[in-house]
Amino acid sequence: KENLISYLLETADNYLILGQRLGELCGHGPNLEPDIAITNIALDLLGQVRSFYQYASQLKDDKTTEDDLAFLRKEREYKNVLLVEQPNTDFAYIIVRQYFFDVYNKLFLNALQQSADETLRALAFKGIKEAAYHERFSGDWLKRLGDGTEESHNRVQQAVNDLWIYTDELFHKTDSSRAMIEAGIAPDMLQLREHYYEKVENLLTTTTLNIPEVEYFQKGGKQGIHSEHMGRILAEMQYMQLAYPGMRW
Amino acid sequence: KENLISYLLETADNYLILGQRLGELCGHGPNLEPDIAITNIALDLLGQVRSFYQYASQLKDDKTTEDDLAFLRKEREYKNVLLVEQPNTDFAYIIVRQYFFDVYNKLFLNALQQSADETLRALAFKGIKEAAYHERFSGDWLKRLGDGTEESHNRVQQAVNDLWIYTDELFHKTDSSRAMIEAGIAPDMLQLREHYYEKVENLLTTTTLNIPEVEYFQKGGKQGIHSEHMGRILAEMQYMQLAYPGMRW
Amino acid sequence: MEHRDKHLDTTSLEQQFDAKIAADEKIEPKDWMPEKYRKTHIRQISQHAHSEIVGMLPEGNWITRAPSLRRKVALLAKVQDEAGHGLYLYSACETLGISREQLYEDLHSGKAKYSSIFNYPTLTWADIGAIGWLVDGAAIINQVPLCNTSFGPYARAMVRVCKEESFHQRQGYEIMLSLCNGSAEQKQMAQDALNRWWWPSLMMLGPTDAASTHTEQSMKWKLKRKTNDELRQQFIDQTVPQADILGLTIPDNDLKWNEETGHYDFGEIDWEEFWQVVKGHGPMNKSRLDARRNAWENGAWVREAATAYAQKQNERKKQAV
Amino acid sequence: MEHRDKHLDTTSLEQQFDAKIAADEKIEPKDWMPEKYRKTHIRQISQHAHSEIVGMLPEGNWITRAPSLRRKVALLAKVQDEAGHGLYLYSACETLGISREQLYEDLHSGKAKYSSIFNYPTLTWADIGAIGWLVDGAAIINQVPLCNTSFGPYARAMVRVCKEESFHQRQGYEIMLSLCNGSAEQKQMAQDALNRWWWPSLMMLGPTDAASTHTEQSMKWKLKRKTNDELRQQFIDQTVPQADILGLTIPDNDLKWNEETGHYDFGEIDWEEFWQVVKGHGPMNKSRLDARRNAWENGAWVREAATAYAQKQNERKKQAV
Repeated sequence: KENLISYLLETADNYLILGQRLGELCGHGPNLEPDIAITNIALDLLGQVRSFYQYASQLKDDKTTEDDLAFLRKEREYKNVLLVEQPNTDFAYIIVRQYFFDVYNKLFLNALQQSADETLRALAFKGIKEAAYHERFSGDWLKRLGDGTEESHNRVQQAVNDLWIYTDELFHKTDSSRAMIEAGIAPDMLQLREHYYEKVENLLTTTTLNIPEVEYFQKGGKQGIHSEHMGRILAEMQYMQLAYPGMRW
Repeated sequence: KENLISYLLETADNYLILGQRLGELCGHGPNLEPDIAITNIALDLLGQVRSFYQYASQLKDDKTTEDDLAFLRKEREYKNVLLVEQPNTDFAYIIVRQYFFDVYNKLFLNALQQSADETLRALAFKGIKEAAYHERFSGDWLKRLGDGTEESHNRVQQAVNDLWIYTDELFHKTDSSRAMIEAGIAPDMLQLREHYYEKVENLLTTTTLNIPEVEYFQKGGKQGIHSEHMGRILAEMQYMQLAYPGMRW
Repeated sequence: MEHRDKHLDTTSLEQQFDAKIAADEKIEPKDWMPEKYRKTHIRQISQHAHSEIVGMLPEGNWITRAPSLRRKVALLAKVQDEAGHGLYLYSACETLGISREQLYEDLHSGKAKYSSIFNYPTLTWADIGAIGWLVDGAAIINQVPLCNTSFGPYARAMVRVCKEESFHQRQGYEIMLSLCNGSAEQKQMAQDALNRWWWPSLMMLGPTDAASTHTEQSMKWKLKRKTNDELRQQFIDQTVPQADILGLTIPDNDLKWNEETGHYDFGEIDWEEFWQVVKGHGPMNKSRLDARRNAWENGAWVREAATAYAQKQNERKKQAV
Repeated sequence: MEHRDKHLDTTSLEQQFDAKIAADEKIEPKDWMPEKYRKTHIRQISQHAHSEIVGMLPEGNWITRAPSLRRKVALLAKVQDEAGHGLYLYSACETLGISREQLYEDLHSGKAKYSSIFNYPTLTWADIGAIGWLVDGAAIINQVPLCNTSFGPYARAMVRVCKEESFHQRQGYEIMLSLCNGSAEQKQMAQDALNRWWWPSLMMLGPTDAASTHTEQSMKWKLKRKTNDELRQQFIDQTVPQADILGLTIPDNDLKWNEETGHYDFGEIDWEEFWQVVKGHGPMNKSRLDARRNAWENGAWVREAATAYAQKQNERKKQAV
């Protein structure tokens, strides 16, 4: 049970922090249509967050609420990967970060439909259609930027180069995920790693982007060792819950 | 006594928020020398903050500490003027914001040396030399930027135009300051307003900068009605005290 | 002769047009319309669209700090709805022969206006409640009559907008209710928000009838069905009892029920402040326009990339044929 | 003959130079020095200067979030001291005939190195304590011998640096002490920081003697007086008892007191990680260099303005004469 809770958090923290990052953008998009679409993705992700945290707090059975899990942990207790906390440097970074995550997320939710855990199967079933839509959105934009103007090509190549080092961590196993894989509850994502890179590299190549050559991938998020961005994300996100403890909103 | 406490906070909050803004810059200056000088100013201001808050908490006589005053008030309770919370848009903004404040601060501390309150006289005496140094630093840079290159001239003019509307609030009276003026504790800054603008306009003119024509000045900070920047300043500044309540550091 | 014919022609077109409006039929983009009708509609619809887009900013300011997941999701969805409203309204405006780029340019240059209420900052979470309750409340009162306005695309857009706005208003009121049923600190936060948003909300319903231009013409075209003062009274009459339920005090010492008129009497509005904000001197005018301009300018390369890509795709298709 | 004289000349200069060093006299910028000496010193002093400047970033990350006013002031002052150290060291380096611009360029291009320890992120407030205690502690051990190094300007800069560094180290230790005397959560925060900074601090003292280049030459020039492994042992011997006082556990299962040697034995260092970070693959390498490059590039117009202004002032003075 401890492992399942930990696994749920590890999964949902990605959605939370990416949703928070996308939430920063609302009202500041390059045009109304992508602004609306990105907000949609944020909404889907935060919807998933709530379901996962609710399930976790149900398992905890100790009055912990979804909001306690979202807002009242310390930085070292968040288990999201480094990828999702990277900043909204420009639209190219936003799209590349999203695409790198979406391809993973679709593979993940697809595999999670085979989980031995009924609740997780239901969450996966609900999420898979959304994830497919997200991947289509970010993939389409990646193509537009890669094969658009020289400027957009250069910017998106820069984003790909900078964010590539955060992709491998998506597939790292933690003690909890290992236990969940053994129990048939979690899919073994390492087996889908090759498929992931094939898919991503395929899109990059067809859109004339280079695949970065990387000797060393970054990791640490799943162990709660985040980038220095994370503290600022949390300071803002947690502000109300910290400043007004124990209140209902 | 309530009025004195309120007046102390109103004064020190300016130092606190400006010091916080300057603290954001440490390590990111255009060169080592101004980086060091700006940090010096931040240190002086925060030193003043501590003295003022310590005096206020002594008066309060209820276990309130300087840190409670600095970190544990709600946004609406901070009384700093809007000028000091304006962002570090670029070096021109930083210098203009500083100069607009420094000229005021020097006039203020100079006049405060006549206060009927002994502690305030001592604080004014300590602060006046620092304030003179600050004004020299920001004034010198204002000249360099105004009479430097075309780019620096344009940037600093832009900063002057945008920040000018926040200068008048420095001279606004609050209920507390009015009471303190009557008691001979606070100087009547309104009487120094003309002198302030003469001095500032004189420097702007000699450095070939235009004096903005403004119909309407912004106000609200002294009533706790801040800009939308303030919430983010506080979320970051208060984070540790909120996340770990009641601890010693 | 020709000249005379043309004059006759215009006159008859104008008569048909007036008759259509009188018969409550819709004017559609392809229909003939007087130039003044077109211009007035471009001005009003674009102003309305801009208000939706600029209106995303004060509320968007709290998305990252919403105090619970449920509220965060609701706020994101609400701000997204406003983007959607902007989209319908810009589309409606474009049918009058003006491009979205031109509309944005007029917003960014300060030529076009947007609702002044969005030039106030959102300082606390309670402001999100107060905006939903009061600002959306006043907006609905302004907008419901527009569901029957004469210009078809505008009327249809307003039907969708109004439906969502009432949902937003209920949501805002519900935030206020939670605060007022919460701790003393929360209730005080709600009261403070009411204090700051009350008068600007009254001003949202426009200058007094005496100071208002365009009213007669707008009445005829069903761009207006009641005067500003009537709408304001309606808003006050509807809102005061809601404040009572919350246990909040409306910041107006002159406010009291008038048995004779069956309405609330209320105090003098500070029109000086109103005009200052309209003229661009509100606390957030510059900040709002900067935010819009930055979003647009920083997005230029993205839009260019999308256009370039679409062109390339078209050419490829042609070559493939 | 001429050729031969020159050769003799260099030889005799070199002999004089060696004699000076052997006699513990200082080499000054105007003195003759072998090209290799100059190059080695430029490399080491600039690397040291860069470390001070880049080292401002991880600690600077907590200035806005320091948990008390007292700590905020102390941290600001500390980071400012590092800027000051950078300044002395760049000046010392400049006496060897290289400009500050060139030194920055080498940093920004990745050609020059800085201490790898600063490529780790500061995640909690305890990291500020741990950096002061461990990182400054290790730095002092590296640096104290340099107060007597052969190159005058470097030696004199180091005297000032070392004095301030010991103050910083005490301050860092005092932060750890407060945390360890505080709540369980605070103590855990301190332990976590120790866990993360311990091994990188050991690596700060350089590769093992076996893997280390330059050592012999550096010994001669008094750029080094002990080997890396000796310094590391000294650091460990000094730090373990301090951890004991704090009640913290050093994250090394193999660590234990060896009665025979009178030193602590310790576990294997992960040199693979060390070299990855040196090669630029640490968690913060890119972020640190980006921050420095951005500060420099965004400041270009400021520096240009200052230069232009100074020129104008000079011309005015000339004209006035």
